[in-house]
Amino acid sequence: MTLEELQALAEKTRAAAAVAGRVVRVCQGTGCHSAGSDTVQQALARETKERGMGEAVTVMRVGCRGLCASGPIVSVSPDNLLYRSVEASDAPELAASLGGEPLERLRLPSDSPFFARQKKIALENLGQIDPESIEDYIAAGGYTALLTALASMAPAEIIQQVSVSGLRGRGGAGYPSGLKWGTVAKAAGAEKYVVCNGDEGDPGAFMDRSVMEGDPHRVLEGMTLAAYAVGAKHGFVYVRAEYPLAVSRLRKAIRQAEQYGLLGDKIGGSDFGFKVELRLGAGAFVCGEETALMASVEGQRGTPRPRPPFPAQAGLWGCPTLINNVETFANIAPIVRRGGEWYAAIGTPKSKGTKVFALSGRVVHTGLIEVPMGITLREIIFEIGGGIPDGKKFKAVQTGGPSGGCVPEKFLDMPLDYDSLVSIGSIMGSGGMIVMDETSCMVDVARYFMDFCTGESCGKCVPCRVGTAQMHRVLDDITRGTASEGDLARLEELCDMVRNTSLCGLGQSAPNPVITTLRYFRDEYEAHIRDKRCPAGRCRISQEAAA
Amino acid sequence: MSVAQTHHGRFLGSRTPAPSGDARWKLVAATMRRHGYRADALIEVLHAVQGAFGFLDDDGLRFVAASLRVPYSRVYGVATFYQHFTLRPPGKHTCVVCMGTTCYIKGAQGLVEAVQDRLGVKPGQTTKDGRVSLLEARCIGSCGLAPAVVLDGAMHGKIKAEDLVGKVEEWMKHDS
Amino acid sequence: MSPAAPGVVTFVMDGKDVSARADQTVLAVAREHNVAIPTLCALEGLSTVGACRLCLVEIAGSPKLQPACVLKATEGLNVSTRSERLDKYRKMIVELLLSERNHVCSVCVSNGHCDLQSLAQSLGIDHVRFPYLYPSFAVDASHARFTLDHNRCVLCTRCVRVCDEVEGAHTWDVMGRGIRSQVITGLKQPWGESESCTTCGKCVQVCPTGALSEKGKSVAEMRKRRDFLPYLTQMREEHA
Amino acid sequence: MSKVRLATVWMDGCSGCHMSFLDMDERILEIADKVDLVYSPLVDIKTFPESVDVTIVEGAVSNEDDLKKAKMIRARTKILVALGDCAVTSNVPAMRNQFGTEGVLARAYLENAQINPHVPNKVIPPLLPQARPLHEFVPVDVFVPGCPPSADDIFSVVADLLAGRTPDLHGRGRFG
Repeated sequence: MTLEELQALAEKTRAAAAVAGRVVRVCQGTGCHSAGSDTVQQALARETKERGMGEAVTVMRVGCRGLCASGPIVSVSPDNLLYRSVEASDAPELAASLGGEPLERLRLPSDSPFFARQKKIALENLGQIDPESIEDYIAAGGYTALLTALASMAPAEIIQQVSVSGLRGRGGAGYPSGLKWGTVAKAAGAEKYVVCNGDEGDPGAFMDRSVMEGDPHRVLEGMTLAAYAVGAKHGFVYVRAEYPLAVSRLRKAIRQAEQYGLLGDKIGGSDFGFKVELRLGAGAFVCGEETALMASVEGQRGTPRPRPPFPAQAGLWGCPTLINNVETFANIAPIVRRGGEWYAAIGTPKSKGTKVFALSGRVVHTGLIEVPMGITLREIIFEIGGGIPDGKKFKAVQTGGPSGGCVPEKFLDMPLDYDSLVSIGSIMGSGGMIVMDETSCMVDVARYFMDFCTGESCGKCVPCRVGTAQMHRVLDDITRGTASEGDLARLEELCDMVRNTSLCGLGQSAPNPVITTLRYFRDEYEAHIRDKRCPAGRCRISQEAAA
Repeated sequence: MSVAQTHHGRFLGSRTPAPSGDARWKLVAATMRRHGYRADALIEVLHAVQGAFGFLDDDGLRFVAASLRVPYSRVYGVATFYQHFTLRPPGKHTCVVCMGTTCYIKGAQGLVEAVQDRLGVKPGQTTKDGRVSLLEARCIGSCGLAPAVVLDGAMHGKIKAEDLVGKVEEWMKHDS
Repeated sequence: MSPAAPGVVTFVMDGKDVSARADQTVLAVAREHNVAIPTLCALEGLSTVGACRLCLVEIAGSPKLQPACVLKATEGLNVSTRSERLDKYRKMIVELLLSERNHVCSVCVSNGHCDLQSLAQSLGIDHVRFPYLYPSFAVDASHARFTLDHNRCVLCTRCVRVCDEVEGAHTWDVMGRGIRSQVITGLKQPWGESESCTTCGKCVQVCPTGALSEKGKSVAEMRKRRDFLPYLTQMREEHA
Repeated sequence: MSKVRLATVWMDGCSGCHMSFLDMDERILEIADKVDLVYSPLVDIKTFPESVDVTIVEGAVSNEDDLKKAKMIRARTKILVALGDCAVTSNVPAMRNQFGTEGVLARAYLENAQINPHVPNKVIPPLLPQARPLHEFVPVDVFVPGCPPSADDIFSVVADLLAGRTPDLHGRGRFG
């Protein structure tokens, strides 16, 4: 398919959509889907058909709208109406209301801060297009960046745009993407690979899942642009097996793109070819680490290896390999289409653009949000998130998953970016953001994460394998009230050692939840140890210890 | 598929006989064929075996090892590295409790304990009659609906312990 | 000063200028200069994995410690192989290993000839500050000539590598992960029933502890012979 | 100058460390001159005295009696020395730890008993769930590893302590 053909198809699809004046979009993200949104969609389709609205109303499936806790979410355009918690039994009433008075009973104000405060780039198509329709994606401007670039941009120009955009890796560490792409492009080697890391293993994170499910072509387009930029002919999308919907949507998207000549040989009539294969993870958090991920793609135990050499020099099968995560790739097409300068104008000086967060825990509106870098935690939690439910008091927000930390109230007004979070002992991570109130015990939270890291340690290096087990043991003792003062000193010593000597990022960051809770909530530790008491009333202090 | 041809000279195809006449082995063989019997497809093929049979047994591991020409110990090492793979047959019904952070702070531990008390099995175990397996998941990514469980493949969000136990009891009661 | 010859680099190790071939690791250079860096997983003749973390060294200007067994000698590098911090970490690593399994030195075939035991001694470890984990592990005595005692294994994977890289049998691998990892033969079969084992005994000889031993050896009688390894790899390179 | 009040205690060990102590030949006279042996399995004193300068403990903490003794000794002693691998690492006594007390007692008193198989419940103190080193229960000041530590090492440590020096076995003492 050439650029002209692409534009013609986009026109045609848009024209067809315009005929149907009213579009009812039913969210089919995993959250809404589990709340029965597929039956809601069927019911709405049936109702509108029976009412003879067939031509004038289109009922369609869309990706995640973000407000997962209020699903199933249904939107109606052009009326700009949003409905929440829609059930199949609501379909007749809802269908009857189309074109007339909105159904107030289920209505969600679309100017609520949850939507108004967001800025969507990576998520711009989510909730708008049918994720299983490549035509929908094309009508929304999809693949224009790719075919335009293939026709008129040199690979170096794409890397230039990505560099100018200031985009940093959205997987966690925030390495400048342009720099990484440049290294792979410069690396010698006939064979190069592009890998998309969709192994979203952080508990409390579902950003990448929503993107893969809701806009799979966006990921593929980003990867293809990357492949063209760095000179790769093959790519892999590494997806968690726990995301069956993402897997099937990606599989379908790859097939569609191949049919349209947007993947495969001679893309867009150019000499450039790129093939993408799916690889399923099998439940190993460490595979989010890039060298472990590569081992897994090669069909081996997902154990990391020392870097250097970095994947950009020697990655898959020893070839230069570009690894970025899903959200990073989702930002590429807009950057190429609208220019790096446009993207760089959003965010903070050192962290440009937007970031997708999975907001959950003790917060009124849980769900998926995309906000400009530099926004404060207070704005996210109290404006977008609607604050803490049940009249409870905010205690901490956990960012960065098991590699991150617990951020206390005093930092709520700090502008959020990669560096500010690191400065207070946490990390941006992939974007999980879990809000905790006074009912959470911070020692118990630290113990929880250490339990996670102990179970997910690959076992290759000694500090992580045994150090996490020993740290977990101390934390377990503290939560049971059987620890002594000396244990706290030993815990801190272990944190320092595991952080500085572990082979990979998992071990190096495993102490973070402990270090931050010790720094900001030390009194809670001391209460468990000295007074044999859990201030949050969460831990089961052993009778013996209490006595 | 041609991706790794250049890196793996072995493009031999396989004549290893399937462990039995069970038609499901054909699905497994098809996956191996699609990947050109490449050793790097090991995890994909193990997914196919588990997808077809529900777990990985020694016969299956030997078949995969021989077909892909991967040493037994490596196949076993890979199969036991990843949490998704299981070497034991699962129960007729499965109850997966998400232990992601959000579910945890919203009481997932209580869900596990409630089911554990009712069934008398620990996470990762199956009841003696083979009826129900209790499992924990790291995070199923449905944090908006925490605490969440997956019962026989279907997600249930914001679930209470007594409701969960009720559902599990139905499995124990009926011969379904 | 004349420029360095091609392929030769000069760098600073513990404050002294040393020269090395550009393909050498810092560990290899250190050994040439009789600088003792503790190691456990590294063994000349096998691939490096950088797993035990005992050979970590400091690099001037970098906060990250790097394993000397992997770190390549480069021009201008400035490494310290000893420091208070490194000593402390090395001690902790060995203590963690001692706490991980059931290393009862007094009744071990390798007592007196064990890398782990002598590491503890040279690092001045007189007790282990971390609680012993006392896991439950079996002994596999099914092989006609050798014994595998998981209680004494440190998961250095020397056996796995020598069997794969030198013998070519790949009888060994690691199963599970994290603290539950363990070395296995075949499909976790008894060693004696493994189809691929050639009974060459290389794994036994490279094992740093008493985890792998020859049958018939009593306490303190198991001395490992490792001279064959550099020789074998050298011969292979010459005939490659 | 008043003599140093020295005690030695034997818990779950084989007495080998005491034997090694006695094995220092004529040097023991040098020590004997400087100490009052106020409690020891080597002498006939039944109660552990109130204030002791140095107590040397052989053996792991294995039963409730050991534990009580360890705490009492610590309270009454200025410098506590863990002598030998059993006290320092728990050594051979810990080899029972992976089998559980019930299994161990059954093996010893039931399975291997020739006559009147029964687990004794009088006189013999109950076993702790695991045999563990002394320092996991009470703070220890000096560690002398070895099974047994050599007479030279023991002499050097005791001589240092008597002279008011901090003993240093760095590079000499070793497990096993």
